[in-house]
Amino acid sequence: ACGDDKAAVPGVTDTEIVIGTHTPLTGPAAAGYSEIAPAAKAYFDYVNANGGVHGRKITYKIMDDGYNPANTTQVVRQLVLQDKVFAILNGLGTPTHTGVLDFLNTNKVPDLFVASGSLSWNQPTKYPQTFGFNTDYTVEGKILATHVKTTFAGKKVCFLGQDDDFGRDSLAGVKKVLGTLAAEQKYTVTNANVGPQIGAFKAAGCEVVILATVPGFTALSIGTAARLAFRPQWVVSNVGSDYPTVAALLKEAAPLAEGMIGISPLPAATDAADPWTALFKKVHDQYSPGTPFNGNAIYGMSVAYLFVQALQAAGKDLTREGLIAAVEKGGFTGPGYAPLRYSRTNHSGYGGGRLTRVASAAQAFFGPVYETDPADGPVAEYTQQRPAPPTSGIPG
Amino acid sequence: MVAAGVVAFALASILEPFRAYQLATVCAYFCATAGLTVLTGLSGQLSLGQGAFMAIGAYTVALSQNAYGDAGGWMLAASLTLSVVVTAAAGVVVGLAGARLHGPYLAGATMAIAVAVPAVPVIFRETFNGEQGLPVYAAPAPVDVPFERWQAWIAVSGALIIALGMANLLRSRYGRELRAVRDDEVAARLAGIRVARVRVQAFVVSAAGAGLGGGLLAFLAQTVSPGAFPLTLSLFLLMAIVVGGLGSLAGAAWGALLLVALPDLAHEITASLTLSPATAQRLAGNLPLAIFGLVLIVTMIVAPGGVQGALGRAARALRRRRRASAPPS
Amino acid sequence: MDRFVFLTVDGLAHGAVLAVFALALVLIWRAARVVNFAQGAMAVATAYVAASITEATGSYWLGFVGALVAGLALGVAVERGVMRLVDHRAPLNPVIVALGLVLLIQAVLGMLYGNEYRPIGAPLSRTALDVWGVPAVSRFDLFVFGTVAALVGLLALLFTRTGLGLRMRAAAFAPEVSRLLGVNVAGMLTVGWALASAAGALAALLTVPTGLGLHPTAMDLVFVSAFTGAVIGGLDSPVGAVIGGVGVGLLVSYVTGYVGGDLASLAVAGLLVAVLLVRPGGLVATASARRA
Amino acid sequence: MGGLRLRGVDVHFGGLVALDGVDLDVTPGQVVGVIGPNGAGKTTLFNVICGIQRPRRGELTFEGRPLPRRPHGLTRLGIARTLQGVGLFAGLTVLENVVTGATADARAGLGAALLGLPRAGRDERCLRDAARALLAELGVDDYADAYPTTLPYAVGKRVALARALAARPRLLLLDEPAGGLSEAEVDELGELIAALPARADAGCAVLLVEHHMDLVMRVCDEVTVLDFGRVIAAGPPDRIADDPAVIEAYLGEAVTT
Amino acid sequence: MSDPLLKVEDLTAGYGAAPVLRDVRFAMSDGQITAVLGANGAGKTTLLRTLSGLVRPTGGRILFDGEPLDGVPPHRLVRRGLVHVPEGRGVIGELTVAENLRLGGVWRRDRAGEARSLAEVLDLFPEIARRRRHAAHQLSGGERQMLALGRALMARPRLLLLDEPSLGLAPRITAQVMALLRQWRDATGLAVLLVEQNVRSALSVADNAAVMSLGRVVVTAPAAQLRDDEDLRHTYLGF
Ligand SMILES: Nc1ncnc2c1ncn2[C@@H]1O[C@H](COP(=O)(O)OP(=O)(O)OP(=O)(O)O)[C@@H](O)[C@H]1O
Ligand SMILES: Nc1ncnc2c1ncn2[C@@H]1O[C@H](COP(=O)(O)OP(=O)(O)OP(=O)(O)O)[C@@H](O)[C@H]1O
Ligand SMILES: [Mg+2]
Ligand SMILES: [Mg+2]
Repeated sequence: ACGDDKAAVPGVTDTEIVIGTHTPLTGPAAAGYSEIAPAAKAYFDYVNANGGVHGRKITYKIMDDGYNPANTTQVVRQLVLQDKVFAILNGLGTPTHTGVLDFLNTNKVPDLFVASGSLSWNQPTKYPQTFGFNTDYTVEGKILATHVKTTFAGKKVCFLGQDDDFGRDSLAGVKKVLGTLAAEQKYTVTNANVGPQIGAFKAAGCEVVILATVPGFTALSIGTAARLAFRPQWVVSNVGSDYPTVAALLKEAAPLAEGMIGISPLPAATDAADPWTALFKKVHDQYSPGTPFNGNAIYGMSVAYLFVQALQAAGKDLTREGLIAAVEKGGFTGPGYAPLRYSRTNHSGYGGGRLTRVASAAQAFFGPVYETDPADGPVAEYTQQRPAPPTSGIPG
Repeated sequence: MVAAGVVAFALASILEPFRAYQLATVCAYFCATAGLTVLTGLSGQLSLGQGAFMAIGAYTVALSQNAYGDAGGWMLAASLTLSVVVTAAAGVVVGLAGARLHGPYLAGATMAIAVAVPAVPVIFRETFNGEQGLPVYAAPAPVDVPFERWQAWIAVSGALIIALGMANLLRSRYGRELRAVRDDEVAARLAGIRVARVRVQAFVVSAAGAGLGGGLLAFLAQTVSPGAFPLTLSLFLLMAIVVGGLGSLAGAAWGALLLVALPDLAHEITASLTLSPATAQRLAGNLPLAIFGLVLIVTMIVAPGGVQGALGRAARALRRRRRASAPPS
Repeated sequence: MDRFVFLTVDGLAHGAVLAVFALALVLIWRAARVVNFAQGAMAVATAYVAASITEATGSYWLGFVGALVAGLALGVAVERGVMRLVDHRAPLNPVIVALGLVLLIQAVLGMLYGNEYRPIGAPLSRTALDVWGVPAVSRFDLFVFGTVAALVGLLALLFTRTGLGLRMRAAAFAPEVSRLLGVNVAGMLTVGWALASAAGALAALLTVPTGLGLHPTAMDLVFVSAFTGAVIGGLDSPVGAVIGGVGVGLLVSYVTGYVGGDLASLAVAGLLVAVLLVRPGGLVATASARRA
Repeated sequence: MGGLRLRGVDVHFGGLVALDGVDLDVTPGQVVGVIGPNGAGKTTLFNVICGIQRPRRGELTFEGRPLPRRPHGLTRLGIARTLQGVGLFAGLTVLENVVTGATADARAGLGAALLGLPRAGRDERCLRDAARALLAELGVDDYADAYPTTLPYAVGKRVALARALAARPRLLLLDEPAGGLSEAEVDELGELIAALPARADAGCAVLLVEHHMDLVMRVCDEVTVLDFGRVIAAGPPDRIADDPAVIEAYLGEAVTT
Repeated sequence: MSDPLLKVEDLTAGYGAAPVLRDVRFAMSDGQITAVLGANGAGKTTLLRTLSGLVRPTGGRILFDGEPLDGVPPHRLVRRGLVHVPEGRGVIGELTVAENLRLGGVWRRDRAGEARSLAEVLDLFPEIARRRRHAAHQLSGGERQMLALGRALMARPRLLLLDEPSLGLAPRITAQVMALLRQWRDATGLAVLLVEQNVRSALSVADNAAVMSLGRVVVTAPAAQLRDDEDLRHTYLGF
């Protein structure tokens, strides 16, 4: 009977674990994001080459959904019903993944480490199979705002956010700390002109501008402001604060991003001295040569690393329930500065991050790691140190 | 058509769940392409806004199901009917505005609508929950089958109703009047046809089809969000009816089938290639799109009448050959 | 008041770019009676050519010229290699082929250059100069305005004063009769596509620096707005294209500035429908045809 | 008061006066011809009657009732018209073309059509039978299932006539029905038109615009001559043919019929 | 005797499988007006369309000025002086009257000659001259016919192919057009191939006539003979 049970677990055999993801490989949203899943796949290839997890190789099926929720519902059903994947890992995007939450949970498919900072993933009673990964946008907002409050006390603070849950959650976090702002603006991704918004900031005399933007709009905002001879202090949420990406978009105007403050829970791709970055770079160069090594690659590999940790923790007799239980047991540490908060009652991912600042064309972390909750809890320093990566590069 | 219906039901009953789900999706798209066939294929009004009507249908079903879905199993039918009614009403409005427009002007107007409609849920966030969209409540299947099979049955039924209605319509005087208006507006007027009314009616019928299609999609995906109804959806529906074969229901069916099967096939082809990681990353996603685009172009060049036109031609050729080889009677 | 001036100038600058693209659509409409849905994708392809040349040579203007030449060449290639093979008696077939081209071109660009945004420089400073004390118009904006004016002038000259323009229009309206009048219809179509494609390339060169950067889909939204503008103005009229394009630019700027960006697309749709309700052939419509 | 009655009809296109105070009567049972040089306003006159062109001024009645302001009301009022040229629907078969002419008679609504109710089917069959009979009457029933583009020109013209007659009009407007027909065919057409007022249970008056003088002379009871939008002569055909003003403006010296 | 201007040898052509023209044979020389007569559907229009290159012949030869016209596209034929005014006038409604006229000589290199032609045409058709600035679709049926003729004359043709020019023209104008053709012929040596249903007026102006039936030229004769010989007329023209 025991053998039968094992055979009944979808996507799992003695030698293989099949998992899948949905992500935009095409269309405007593919910029940057399309690199994440292949990076994770490269890490799995590395693990597979070193014997896999409990003797099982990981097969990672990447499905393009073009960031269209209708496609997401199709490809995820294909993965679950047709390809019989064991779990969905790191499905990307809030509107896209929201559409498959119910489906995955009614079918009891583990839905791990969703690639978005929405608060929706943390609903353990309603969606027991779903776990987040990113620091949620509200937490980020609170941390950034706290920094602004202490460092730029008395200055006029303004906010530009994307016109969706990203911008809204972030703004909520900011306002929890700062109260009313001098100006609030939003943009839609379908209109690549932020002139009116930035013009309003200038008119309002803003001195600090907090951005909840994707990288393209970070660069656009900074560029537009410069055109209007408007030079505020930029403070940018994680999604849009990767300096290499923003600098590449600004090109000659990259110096405009000097002094930009950002936040991240994960090490930087440019930080060659970081042992985790070094590990991931090694894996990347071997298994994904010719593709860029950047923040997205680090992100993808961190997700993959965490997934391997979870598999290890779930033990040799791998079941979906076992995996969920292992994740809920928590206690994972890895490349991230901030704590992962998985528990029975908390399915959110990273609980904080570390601030970055651009100086002399390089982005560097500064100050302590902060953590907080999306509610009214205080923003506190998180003092626990990251472990060094295992020498094998594989958790175990 | 009865045969097609029987085959569809049989398929829905024997296919594996995912294939059944795909069949259901084809049926949902068919409702929209059949409607568009009436509007663009028969009355000659080029609409780039069919996706917007699908969105309206889908949101109607979502709101109705979430509010009253647990009242009973019959509620689904009521919600779907409501989606038809609501989109038909929207069709009246758009039709009245578009009745005097021709060619690219109508295309432009409907395109603007297709772009604007998905913005509505974002503006009225309280009701529609912004771009995250709404879940769609669906009561469990009343019989013990995989839920996808149940969904397929419902979708096939919906498609059959649309197919029957449209076939009746095409055979009726409305079908004739639509074509007359398309061919020569002045002559149609002089023959006593109320051209404006006929054009509005075409919009209504077409919108109703799209509404049911959208409603079914909402029921299938169990979620609705504005991102699922982009302008490209409307463009794809237009491609479907032309590549399927403009002006016939069979063409609409082929088109709906292609919309689901072609991306799947293109993906399979790409997945079957073994590539270096760097090339794989470049081709991933892009290659299926390229294949899709190429298929469209080539089909239009070698089969200007679309799939249905090519099949008709092949059938005629076959019959001629058979007749030629048969002994004279 | 400052705000109004600022939004007006901002809207004008963006509207002018839309106008250039709308002009390209008008050009192809007048020359071939098709709305070229592939115009955006074709224009992006030429912009990639410009970026590659500029990267290789370091000269912006070489890339600029290269893109225009590539635009001409791509127009010829698309007309000769694809559109000519399409049965134009079914008016939707060219539309579908154009949509197929969009997918194909974007996919190929994605394969060649990746799906990342790449910045593309502007030839002139985009830093705003003061207008009535409000920093608004940049040198680049002035360059765009100048280009629009020149393009409108050239198109008007082409279509109203030259034999070539007359032959192009005749070939588009009545190919068979035109052949009987000594017009090389196939040649006219090629010329029309080439010119329109080059105008599209120009539009891309002016648009991309103001947006998120170069991306296979970078012109999709520009296409939608420019097509809307061209329809508002009347597809047959270069002047209409400018009015429509600038009108859309202004409206989006005002709505975004005063109400909120989320309402912009609704406002544009509203404007379009309102205009067409009153003038079904656009603002600058030609007299409606006698039909009996 | 029966028939068509126009009084003082004016039509202007910008500065161009297309019709200028035109009076015209068509009494039931009559064939009335309208002739005049090219651009005299004959087709415009038809357009005014049909509601395609709004007159600037003028009184227009049919059987005592004002003419409709929109063309689609025309057949209901009992007036049908053929277009200059052929003007058939290219995407409809000959039979369907003719059935379309009887649109005003169709009763079944959109709902009935969608549901395929018997009512709609009966309606259709009835109309088709009538159309077939008409085609037979005009001697072109062999072409019932053909598409218009494949028809010989003369057949096309007959089909167009059949489509107009399908509305069972009491007044038929014919715009250059003989254009492009050979002499023999014109003769046949003449017989057909002359017989229209006396058609069994569907007789109708005819208003005929034609440049074919033989035909006009043969079939018309009355002829009105337009020049530059004005009526320059009206009366029985033989008197018109001798009118010096008509010869000067229209017939020319070269033609002697 | 010099080469004939147009020589047609065993010409076969059609639209699909079945040929519409079968072994058509005839010739005409400069300054000649030849009427082509025949019942509806006899193939007259198809003959003109084949001569002007719109329809590809499937057999036989066409010699214009001694040179074969194999596969020469229509727009080049115009430059050689072979101008076809199609059935149904072919006026481009979306263009103005003036533009339509200009289009007739748009390929010409001599601007002065073009201007002269224009003046002549406007002189000939005052109805058209009055309406130069209007869109051509506003014209009445007959006005369009005049415009089409005038436009053809702008090309300084040597051989004019006219398909039913009298269609829709008032009798006086028809007579005028026929007289005009003679006048132009006399002045410029223009040759005309005239397809007509209006047999009487065609025969009144033509030098020769060819009668077509079922895709063949069944008889060619001097126009006067057809006009006067009752038997001949009865056999081939049915009156
Ligand atoms: N819609 C219009 N716009 C401008 N002018 C017009 C319009 N309709 C007709 N006209 C002009 O009005 C005059 C009368 O035209 P109409 O078509 O009635 O002439 P007609 O008598 O039918 O001539 P024909 O015998 O040549 O057909 C013409 O000069 C024509 O150009
Ligand atoms: N485009 C076409 N495709 C197929 N058949 C055609 C086409 N045009 C003409 N035909 C056929 O060719 C034959 C000859 O037609 P054509 O037009 O040459 O005759 P015609 O002598 O000019 O007649 P009419 O006096 O009516 O103008 C007819 O039987 C006609 O049906
Ligand atoms: Mg007329
Ligand atoms: Mg003919």
